[in-house]
Amino acid sequence: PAFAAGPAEKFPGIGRAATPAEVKAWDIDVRPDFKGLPRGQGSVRQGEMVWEAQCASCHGSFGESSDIFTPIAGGTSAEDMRAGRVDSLLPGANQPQRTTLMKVATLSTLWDYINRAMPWNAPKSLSADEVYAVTAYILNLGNIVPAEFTLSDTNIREVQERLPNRKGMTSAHAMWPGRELGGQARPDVQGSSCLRDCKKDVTVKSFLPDYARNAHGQLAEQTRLVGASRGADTSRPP
Amino acid sequence: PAFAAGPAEKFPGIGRAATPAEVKAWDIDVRPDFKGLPRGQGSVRQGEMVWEAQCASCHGSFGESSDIFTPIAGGTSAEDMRAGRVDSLLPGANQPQRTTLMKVATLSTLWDYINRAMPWNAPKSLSADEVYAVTAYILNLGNIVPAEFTLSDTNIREVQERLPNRKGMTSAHAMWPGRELGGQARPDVQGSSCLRDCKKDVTVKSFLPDYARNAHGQLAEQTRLVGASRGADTSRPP
Amino acid sequence: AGAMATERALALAGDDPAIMNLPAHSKGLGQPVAASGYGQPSEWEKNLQRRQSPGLTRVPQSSVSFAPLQGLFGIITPSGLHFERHHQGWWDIDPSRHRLMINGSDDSLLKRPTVFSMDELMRLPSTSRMHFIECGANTGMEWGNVAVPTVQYTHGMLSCSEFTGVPLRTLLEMCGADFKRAKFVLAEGADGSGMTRTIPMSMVLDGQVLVAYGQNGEMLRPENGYPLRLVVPGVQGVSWIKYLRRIELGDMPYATKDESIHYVDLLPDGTHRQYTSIQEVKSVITSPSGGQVLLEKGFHTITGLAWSGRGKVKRVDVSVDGGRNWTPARLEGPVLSKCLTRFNADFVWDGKPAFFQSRAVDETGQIQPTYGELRKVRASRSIYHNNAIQSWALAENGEVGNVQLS
Amino acid sequence: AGAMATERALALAGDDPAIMNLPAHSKGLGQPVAASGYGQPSEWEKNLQRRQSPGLTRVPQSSVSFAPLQGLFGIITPSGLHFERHHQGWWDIDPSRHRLMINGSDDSLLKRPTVFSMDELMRLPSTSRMHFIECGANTGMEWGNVAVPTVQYTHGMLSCSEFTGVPLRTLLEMCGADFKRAKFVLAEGADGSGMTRTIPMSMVLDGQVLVAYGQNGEMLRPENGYPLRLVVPGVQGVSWIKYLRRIELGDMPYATKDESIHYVDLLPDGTHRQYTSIQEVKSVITSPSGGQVLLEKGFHTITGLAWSGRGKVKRVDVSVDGGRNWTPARLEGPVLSKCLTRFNADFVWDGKPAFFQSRAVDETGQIQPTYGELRKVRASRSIYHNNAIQSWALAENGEVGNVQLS
Ligand code: HEC
Ligand code: HEC
Ligand SMILES: [Ca+2]
Ligand SMILES: [Ca+2]
Ligand SMILES: [Ca+2]
Ligand SMILES: [Ca+2]
Ligand SMILES: [Ca+2]
Ligand SMILES: [Ca+2]
Ligand SMILES: [Co+2]
Ligand SMILES: [Co+2]
Repeated sequence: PAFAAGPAEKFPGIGRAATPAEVKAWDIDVRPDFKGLPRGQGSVRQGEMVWEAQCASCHGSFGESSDIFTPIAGGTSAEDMRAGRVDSLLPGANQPQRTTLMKVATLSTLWDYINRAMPWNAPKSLSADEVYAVTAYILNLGNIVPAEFTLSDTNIREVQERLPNRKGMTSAHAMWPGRELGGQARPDVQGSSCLRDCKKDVTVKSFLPDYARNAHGQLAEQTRLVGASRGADTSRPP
Repeated sequence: PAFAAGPAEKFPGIGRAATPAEVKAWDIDVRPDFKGLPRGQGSVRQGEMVWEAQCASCHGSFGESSDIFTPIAGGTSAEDMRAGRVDSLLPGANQPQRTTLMKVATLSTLWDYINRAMPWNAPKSLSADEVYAVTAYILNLGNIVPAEFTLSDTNIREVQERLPNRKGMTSAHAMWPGRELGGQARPDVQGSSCLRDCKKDVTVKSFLPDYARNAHGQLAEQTRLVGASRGADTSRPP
Repeated sequence: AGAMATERALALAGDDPAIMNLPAHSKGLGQPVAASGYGQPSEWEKNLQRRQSPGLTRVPQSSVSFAPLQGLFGIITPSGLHFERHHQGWWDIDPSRHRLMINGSDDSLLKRPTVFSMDELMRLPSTSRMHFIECGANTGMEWGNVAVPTVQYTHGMLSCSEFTGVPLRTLLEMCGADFKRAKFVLAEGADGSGMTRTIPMSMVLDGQVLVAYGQNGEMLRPENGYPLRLVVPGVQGVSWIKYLRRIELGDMPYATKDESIHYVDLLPDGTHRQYTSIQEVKSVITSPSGGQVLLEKGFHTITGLAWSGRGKVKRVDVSVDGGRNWTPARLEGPVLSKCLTRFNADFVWDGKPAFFQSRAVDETGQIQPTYGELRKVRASRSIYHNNAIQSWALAENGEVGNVQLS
Repeated sequence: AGAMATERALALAGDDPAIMNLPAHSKGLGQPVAASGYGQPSEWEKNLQRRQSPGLTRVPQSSVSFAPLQGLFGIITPSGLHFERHHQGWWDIDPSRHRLMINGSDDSLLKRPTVFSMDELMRLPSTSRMHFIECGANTGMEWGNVAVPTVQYTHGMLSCSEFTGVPLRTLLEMCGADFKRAKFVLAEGADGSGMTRTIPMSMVLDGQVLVAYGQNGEMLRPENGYPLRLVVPGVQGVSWIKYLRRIELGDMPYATKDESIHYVDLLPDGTHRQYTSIQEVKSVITSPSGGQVLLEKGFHTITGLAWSGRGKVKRVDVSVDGGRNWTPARLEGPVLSKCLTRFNADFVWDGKPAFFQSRAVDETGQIQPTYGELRKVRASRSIYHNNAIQSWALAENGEVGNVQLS
């Protein structure tokens, strides 16, 4: 019945039934429960070939490049894989950058994203098998699957259970509009409505260092030529 | 005291006293009671010279041109001058265009406007005497003053009393916001709030004739390329 | 239902190539941020331009360009499409050299003649308000007969913006104005025409009149008076003096050229109404409208604009049968005073001819008149202030035309 | 008073040449109407551009350009200065080939998967509403320390427009959605990134979410998703899917890349908050602000913007002494839900150092926090949703700088 009926009679002439082929062409999303995942498979080795040919130029051979974006691999440990929480996300962990594998909690996210958006300059050009393969390669870069591993629609749920940060997400907050996610009704942060004598001391804790004065260019050229003020001449000290 | 005090202390630092010379330079308006009119004079003959040199190219030698704007002179009679009302403004008078002299009720208006805005391509370039002169010339074109007349700040009030349409204006309406002009509180036109069976017959009284279909260009190129409709192809009949 | 069946048949006839063949933009890398530091509309929108009405005026520096209302949404007019009316051409004035002078027609009316720079004006307490501006001559070509084909030319001397500026009252208070005796204000522009108009003191006193520099979040556009113009809500556009250089307080009206020889309304008895300022309650359906061709039968939205120089729009009725029956339209919020109000109504086209009309009512109870009601009082030679109900005729072939009905 | 005395002295020293020598525009003929069919800002306004923050991003097609809030008025953002955030570049899409598909994640959730053309969408009942859009990462550079000099870079991922479009609910009803079971909506873009985000069904059901084609009276700009984008009022900009091609109904959230790897907020305990959508109550003083230099002592207007993703702004307090004392500012109407609100306050500068701060309160009672209050709960590594009170320091030489206070 899904494709049989026309649009509601309330608005005659508007909209038409999507054909099954059309829905198939555009409905490419893969959900956390892997609904939408096409059949297929790809090995780490095959993935390495895709990676070197189509990804490494931007992301580096080991997913380590930060020229284009934050690194993809790094910052996770075997211990994290067991616990499902990434320790290097804790304060003071001294981890320079938050890599993709440190954050990602759902493997569907990686598969779906590579499939729809990568390579960045030629998105939607990979076959399903290539996406399996290159995803396997990335997982291997993070020591999540071994070098001889072949990722497929049949074993992907098992790999999900090895993701280092799979338990790292929470929806226990008030910033989702609606109750669909449980969450919390009360926002976690609240300001003060004090109007008089609200504090004693006022200290400047942070300000723009002098060497950064001109880091955003000549500010005199970034504001209007009339009005109460002019842009500061940042080519000279204050 | 007018130039002595500074701006109100409510907004310190904002505004400064205008100097007498500055006010003189900009306060050029002339009111219906001729306040603001500078001393001076000019004859019809002098005016003719100014007119031929600086005005006639646009308005025609006799103020008759409609290439640039509606004609300046024409459509008034000696009878109008006596009564102060222009008959050719009445319905059915068969007057092709409403000239300036048919409409103008205050001589200050003419003087002020020529002084501030004419010649169109070199406004504010005439001397006061030239403005008197060319105003006199225009009045002579309308047979309001004789050919030997010299208009000046001392006789301008008398000429005002000869303007053909000097009694032709009314403020007895509700379209001035406020009561400064007397006027009327109640608007003169009111629509109907009828919702059902408001009329019997519907006849098209006026429509765009076919020959005018393309008079505003190709309408297909004047509306958006998507939406509920397209622009009509006016290069072809409907 | 017939149209729908056709649609479905078409759909079943094959898969849509626009879906099956992924477009280039789904498979490539697009343009960078800040490709334009100041962005432009889509290339596909080029048809929507402000345009002149051929033959209406004789010289383009004293002329009008009309806003393409047929393609606009909501109530804000994009500043690039704001209608234009110049009397002696427009300028792009150096704001650092622009001054505003305030003086009295004599010393007793104003204690302190004052000069303000833009720097200073922009420091004063300001207000931001949305208002329509309509030329007094809007729809003027249609007083007698149908004359132009589209809503751009019938009603396009109409725009609406958020204006930011200083209440003129604040400035006059600073200068020590005698509000008891000074009942009129003269506003004067710095352009060649030195445009001057008499402004009602009552509207200055109640804080409505603004000395504005801001329009839709940025400075006024040059065509709209950069860097300073007067905003006189509800009053015809010619009073909104552009390139504002001077304000004078006076005890009588000034009878300037554009309130004595023009912008005066000729009545059947041969007198001219002078100082007709308020733009009365009015509305127009912008789509479907003249010069458009409906693509299909079926459901359509009738959309349009309503406004009143006297305050808020209270109701808009829509008729599709030539004025026999009327149905209230939906008003889109916010409904603001002396501001455009967008209205929408449903229409299912069965393929037969129809007429589209709208009729606005304002909060003071004024109802927009038919041409018959309007002409009964003012005949048809007024040029200005034509606020009659506009009618569009839909033909069987889908084409919509401009008509006037009995 | 000192400054004034100087001013007056200057004035008395001579007549202003800008007044005494009539400018060219007072003595000549200007440009014709329709010189530009689509007009541009004044040449004198060229300094106000959207700009990138050097070093913030690595490639300009996945980057941000910031709106120049320091120079804007009122609440409407000129579309040419609307901030940009692209993940895979922007496109100018042929609207006649653009399609919107609505489907279900399985057949039971939606009876009739449907395809709409732009022609069809624009026929449906539409609504026009003003809303702010703020990137979740706005002010993100300042979580830890002062990092950038001006309000353009601290808060410029913020804009506000009048949007016109069809309530998504209308479309879902047409397709026979099962609103009991389908609790989530996936929205997907047609660009290379195929941007996808999970949208709360509660906001769809109450009519807030729009499938929009209009922005500030014209079509969306290409950089903002021409010809179709989702409008999700109060929710961070990344959810306002541009180049919208598909809506899917589902019974669970989708954990897309930009709601799992990015736009997640790192808490002190090492967990990430996911699906943080609402932009909390926030405000900023746009002038005087960082990088500006006040020209004179004396009266100044403090002006700024306030907004809340939870509803209307109720109050804005302003402090000039570093947060010891606060005074309510004037709010400019209309105050609309999930829309920018302009506030203004008076300030007389005596030449001494001062601090400018603003604090917004929304209609749900949420109060904008200080950095101290915010960091106490969320520390400083969240990247997104920094709604702390912004402080600007005014020095004796008139220069204003970006600071964070104790
Ligand atoms: C031309 C440069 C380029 C190439 C080639 C490229 N990428 Fe990317 N990649 C990017 C950029 C830029 C981003 C960030 C996009 C954004 O801002 O959303 C990205 C993001 C990603 C991410 C998400 C990282 C995160 O933490 O958000 C993954 C995973 C990824 N790329 C994998 C791949 C794979 C697999 C390939 C090859 C099949 C590939 N990339 C090829 C530039 C590239
Ligand atoms: C280059 C063309 C040109 C020249 C030269 C010129 N004018 Fe004009 N004049 C115009 C135009 C155009 C208008 C209409 C201006 C407007 O739209 O406000 C006009 C308007 C007028 C009007 C008002 C007519 C009305 O009914 O509104 C008067 C009076 C006038 N001109 C007198 C003069 C005089 C006197 C001179 C010479 C000293 C002069 N003009 C030179 C083009 C010209
Ligand atoms: Ca259809
Ligand atoms: Ca761990
Ligand atoms: Ca000053
Ligand atoms: Ca007579
Ligand atoms: Ca005067
Ligand atoms: Ca799906
Ligand atoms: Co006009
Ligand atoms: Co973003």
